[in-house]
Amino acid sequence: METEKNQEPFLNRAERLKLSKDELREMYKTLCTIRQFELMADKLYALGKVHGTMHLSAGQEAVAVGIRHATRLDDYLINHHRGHGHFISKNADINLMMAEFLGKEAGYCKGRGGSMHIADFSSNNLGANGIVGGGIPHSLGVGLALQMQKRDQICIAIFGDGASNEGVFHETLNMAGLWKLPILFVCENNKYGMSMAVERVSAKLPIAQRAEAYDIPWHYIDGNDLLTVIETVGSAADYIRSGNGPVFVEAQTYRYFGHSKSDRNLYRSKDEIETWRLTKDPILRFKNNLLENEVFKAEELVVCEEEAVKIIESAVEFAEASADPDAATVTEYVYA
Amino acid sequence: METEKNQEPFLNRAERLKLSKDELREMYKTLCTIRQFELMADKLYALGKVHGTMHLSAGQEAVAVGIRHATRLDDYLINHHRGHGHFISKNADINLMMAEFLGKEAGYCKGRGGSMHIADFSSNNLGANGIVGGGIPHSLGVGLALQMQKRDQICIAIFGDGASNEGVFHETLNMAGLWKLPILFVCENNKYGMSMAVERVSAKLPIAQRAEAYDIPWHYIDGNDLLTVIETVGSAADYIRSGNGPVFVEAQTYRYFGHSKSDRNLYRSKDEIETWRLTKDPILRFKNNLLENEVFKAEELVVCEEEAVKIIESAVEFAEASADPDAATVTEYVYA
Amino acid sequence: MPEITYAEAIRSALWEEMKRDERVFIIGEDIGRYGGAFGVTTGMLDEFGDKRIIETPISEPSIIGAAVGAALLGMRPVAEIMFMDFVLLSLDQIGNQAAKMHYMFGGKATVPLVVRMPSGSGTGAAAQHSQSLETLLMHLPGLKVVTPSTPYEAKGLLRTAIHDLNPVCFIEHKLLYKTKGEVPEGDYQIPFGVADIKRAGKDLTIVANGIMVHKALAVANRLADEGIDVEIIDPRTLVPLDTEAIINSVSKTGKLLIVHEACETAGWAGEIMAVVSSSRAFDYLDAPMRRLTGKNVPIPYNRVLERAAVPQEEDIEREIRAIVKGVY
Amino acid sequence: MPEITYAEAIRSALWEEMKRDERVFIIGEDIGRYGGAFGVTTGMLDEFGDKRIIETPISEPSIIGAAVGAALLGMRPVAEIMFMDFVLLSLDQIGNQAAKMHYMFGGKATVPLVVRMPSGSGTGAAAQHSQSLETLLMHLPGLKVVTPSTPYEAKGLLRTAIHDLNPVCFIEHKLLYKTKGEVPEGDYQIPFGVADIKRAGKDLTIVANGIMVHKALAVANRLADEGIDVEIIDPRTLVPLDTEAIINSVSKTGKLLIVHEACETAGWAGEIMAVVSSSRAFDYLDAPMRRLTGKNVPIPYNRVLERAAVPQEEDIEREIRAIVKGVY
Ligand SMILES: Cc1ncc(C[n+]2csc(CCOP(=O)(O)OP(=O)(O)O)c2C)c(N)n1
Ligand SMILES: Cc1ncc(C[n+]2csc(CCOP(=O)(O)OP(=O)(O)O)c2C)c(N)n1
Ligand SMILES: [Mg+2]
Ligand SMILES: [Mg+2]
Repeated sequence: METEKNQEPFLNRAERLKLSKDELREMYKTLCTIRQFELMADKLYALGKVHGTMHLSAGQEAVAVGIRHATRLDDYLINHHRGHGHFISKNADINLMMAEFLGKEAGYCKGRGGSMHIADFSSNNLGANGIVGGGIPHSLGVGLALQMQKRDQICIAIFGDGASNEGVFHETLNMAGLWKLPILFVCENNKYGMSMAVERVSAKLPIAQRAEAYDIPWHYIDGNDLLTVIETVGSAADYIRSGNGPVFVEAQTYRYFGHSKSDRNLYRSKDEIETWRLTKDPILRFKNNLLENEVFKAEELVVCEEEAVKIIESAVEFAEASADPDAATVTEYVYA
Repeated sequence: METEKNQEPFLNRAERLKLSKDELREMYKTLCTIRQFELMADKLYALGKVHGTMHLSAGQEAVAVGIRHATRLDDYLINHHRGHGHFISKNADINLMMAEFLGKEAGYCKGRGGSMHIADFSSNNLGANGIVGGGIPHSLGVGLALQMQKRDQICIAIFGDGASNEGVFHETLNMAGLWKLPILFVCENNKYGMSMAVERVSAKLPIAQRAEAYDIPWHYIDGNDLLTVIETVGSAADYIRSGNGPVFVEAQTYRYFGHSKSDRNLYRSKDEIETWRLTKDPILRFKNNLLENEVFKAEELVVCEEEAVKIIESAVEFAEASADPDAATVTEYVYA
Repeated sequence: MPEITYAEAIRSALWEEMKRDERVFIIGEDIGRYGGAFGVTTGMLDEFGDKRIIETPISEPSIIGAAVGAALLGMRPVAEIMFMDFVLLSLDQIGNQAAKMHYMFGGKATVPLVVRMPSGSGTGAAAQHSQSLETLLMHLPGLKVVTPSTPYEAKGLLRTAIHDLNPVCFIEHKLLYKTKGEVPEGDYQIPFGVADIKRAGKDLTIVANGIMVHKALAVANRLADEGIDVEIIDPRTLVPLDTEAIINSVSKTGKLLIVHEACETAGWAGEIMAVVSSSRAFDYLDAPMRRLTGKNVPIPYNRVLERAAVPQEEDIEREIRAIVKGVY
Repeated sequence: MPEITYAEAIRSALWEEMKRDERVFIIGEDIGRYGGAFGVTTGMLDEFGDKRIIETPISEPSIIGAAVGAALLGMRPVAEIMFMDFVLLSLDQIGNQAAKMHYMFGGKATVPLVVRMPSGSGTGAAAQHSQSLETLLMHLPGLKVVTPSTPYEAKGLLRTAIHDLNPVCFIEHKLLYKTKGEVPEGDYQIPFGVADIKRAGKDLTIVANGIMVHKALAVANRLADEGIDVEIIDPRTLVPLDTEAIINSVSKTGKLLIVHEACETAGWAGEIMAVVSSSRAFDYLDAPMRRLTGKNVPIPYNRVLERAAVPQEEDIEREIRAIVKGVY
């Protein structure tokens, strides 16, 4: 992994990446907000308030926050099923997210989509996808459109390690490499596709090396180290935006919760989960960096944490107070 | 390309590959038979005797003959739409092939399949496929079955350069590499997929380098040099048969006829075609090798050529004398 | 007879067939330690090992492609597509390859292949994890299409499917997995193309499949008290279809309602109507043939909408009353 | 009005729309110098350049995926699938993505996408290059399905398709490409959901699409001499379907024959019957509704078999006579 070599002191790095104190604080708060969203989602599910499935990203927050920070807010985002973090990072309205999660009319998709299909087209967030890999080829069209429309946004296509084994992955990388499209491919490797460890489904690792076959530059990075994500993605985004074609980033991370609601975690050990939680947690690591380097005092971070909790709590209040869609509207929105 | 380096004298090489005079003669005859089949197919088509499409392999004969010679007759073959040469090499009954080509009940598929679907299950020839890339994943099942049945055959999966851009190519290579299946992948690169030059559809060349992403050894060879094909495929087959997993061979070759019946050849120059015909023809090259090295006298080769012509002529006779299927049988064979 | 769940019935068919015939193997995603998304293959990895419980990368087209290749070599693959919705990814391999090979190769190839897939809504899994797409598969000649409604049928039909020499699409409704029913011990198969009369009646024929059989039954039993006597036909296999059973029933009742969860437009209810129309039963019809189906919508996430998207008992009841009264 | 071919009509719709709106572009295989497998896009590369005539690798799923992405960004992609059979490779992108996005995202996404695809048998291209799969697409809510039968319709409907904000499957019968017909100069569109009465008649209603419209017309014109007066309805768009036109016609003639090349089982003839059944037309039926369709077989290569696999004029004639006489 590229970052394991990176021993540069945190502060130097933050400075080199031109991260202001406000930005660092903001990022910490976003990390916490995502984590709180996922914890709350799990809790609501346990309380029987969620009808449907969900895929939680607790443990993977630094990838989302890092990408968001290293790209532009008006860049296009294509997401996969485990997308809460990326949406929150991209400034989604958390009330509307939570309302969607609870299937309410006030939600982003008017309760039609749920956790797996949250989208916010008004902010260039093209939505999550329930078909593993299903969104990957959409990036081609976004890239082509951006080229045809002569705009300087890029398209960020997020998908999991498991998705990289679908055929469209290959087809898309080939066309993206061939046509030098402005796409940042981010493979969020959380070690498992449902129950299948990456080693059990990939002929060769890291996944990112597959990009080589299409002449696409690639990086395999520690996705739990926020600054590494920012640095790699930032320079990749510059490279892409300058018209050089796609870049592939594989971010190594880990998911804490089960794959979805039905997961009994039989395919991994408690130990493994605990080790990641305790020694590699992306939020803890960032927090420690901030504290050890005296960027913030502990109390300042506590404020962020409390704000995150409040945001989520009030989102739940909003969502719970919202109405279910009217059954009579079930046939609306089939056609535009 | 690997062979361009190979300047070893023909005779040394033939000896090293343990090719007897009889074998060399046989191979020459097979090359000629394939060529004659394709010329006849074209002629029959021009005469209006063919209802349907066809994909001729004239120019690509050495790939088929080389593979066949370097593998076992009971190895499994999965073919693509341009398969006449491989079938003939694999000892198919040319009468039955021709009858199938003319849609007769006596044909290999009782006239139901035609050129694009010739198959001969009795000789482990699993048939051609009209879906580009459609047969590639079948190799996985053949490989798995061979492993489960503890047999030592291998599966030879043939496909074109264009097919390597379908999603199943990626999926299959990944699983084949992962599970170390006994599959020889042969990409018959004839420079075009229909009208699209390989450079216009592939992010990076040669195509064979894609195998690297799956830890599959690969070779990019001169597919118009028979001995090169035999040598590369022979050692690949040994490697595979010994349980080491798949190998990928890309054989560079060229097709003389249009892609199919509707092709006006607008995407390539007459010059290009002529250059290949005159300077790189696989049959001519082999013939010259045989003559220059005095393996055979010219008359001996003429005998082969005449035999080939006769085989094809009598196949046409057979096919033309055969009956069309009875319209009343149209609903047979839908279910086994 | 012991009562077991639909999921257990499927597992026991798989288990026994794998014990019986070493050519049978299972291939799919997360079918090992995870036991499949719905737990159907729980425990099978331990019993049969990873050479026969083959867990794949997420590559639906090639999972089926691999199964096709193995079938051509005489194996008896049972492939699992985790949700029926993903069959759209594999439809080239199912429809252009598996289904057509026997014909295209003049009867010389056989593709004994079972593809299991869970269908249906009701779990809040939304538009891409809730479809009932059996009609698509019915329309591709060469495929057989099975939609068991009970544990008994699930086991008996799956065994038949594994013994069949053709590609069989075996569609399991996900809300049925936990339902229980009696299943005989030991060897039995249920032939394809034989409908089951789930309830005999004389006033109206309902043809329903999968979960709709149960909904229709519940309604019919309630309406019996009012003297409305509904006959319920469960075709069990949609291809081959037991047309005689349907024709006989409609000839008797003179009224036909088809109930399926699949979307209405070009759904298989129309196929039943076409069968009846071109049969002697048409002359016995004393009311228009009707269908009650899933609405023409992607399945929505919200529970209220999701319920509204597919037929519920109250809808069936309303339809039956309307037909019997002749007021729509 | 000038006479042009069906292929030319399609090209001229594409050409004019690309001139009119720079958001329109074409994406597909071999559509440039080759002009597409059937020559439809001949000359367009020279006119519009390779930024708008985008030739792709052989990657059907991602061709549609790319079109979906571009549509989401406000472009107006027209994707070409070289043979309709290959749509089975793209069906996840068409059915699970394009078709469902508007709904799944609560009305906030639009996917204005046209997928052109040649269908049908008759060219000896065998099982994997000859299918008529419109029924599959009809069954996936969110898609519109168009099957033009003449150059006039091809052009007018394709323009409408490109203006539509939804994914539209535009199905061209390959035997029609060279047929000629009058096409007005200048701008015109044909609205979706409006059937065309290709022949007015009072004795029997035929609903047919694509090439079957022509076969039915030829037969109807012959039978007119014998005093059998057939009405021929060409729905033109199967989704949305002009149910009123069909219901009106059947209410008048009392007899219905549906003719399609698509396979029989679960083919869309059943949909027409269901529509008629649940309409006032049912009461006017004085004969059973009938269908004449492609047989349930993969299309065979041999010419004799290929002809036997799909309805021919003599079959249509026989069916009409049978229905009129009431002897089947
Ligand atoms: C086409 C398809 N196949 C299978 C599934 C079921 N499924 C949902 S998520 C998932 C695992 C995906 O793994 P990965 O891409 O690594 O993403 P992660 O869940 O780990 O974030 C699977 C198999 C699906 N939704 N779509
Ligand atoms: C899935 C699919 N897409 C497109 C086609 C149409 N088609 C037939 S052959 C061909 C070119 C294939 O190129 P390649 O794989 O290089 O084989 P070649 O024809 O050159 O031997 C195309 C596009 C097809 N038959 N199947
Ligand atoms: Mg993962
Ligand atoms: Mg080629």
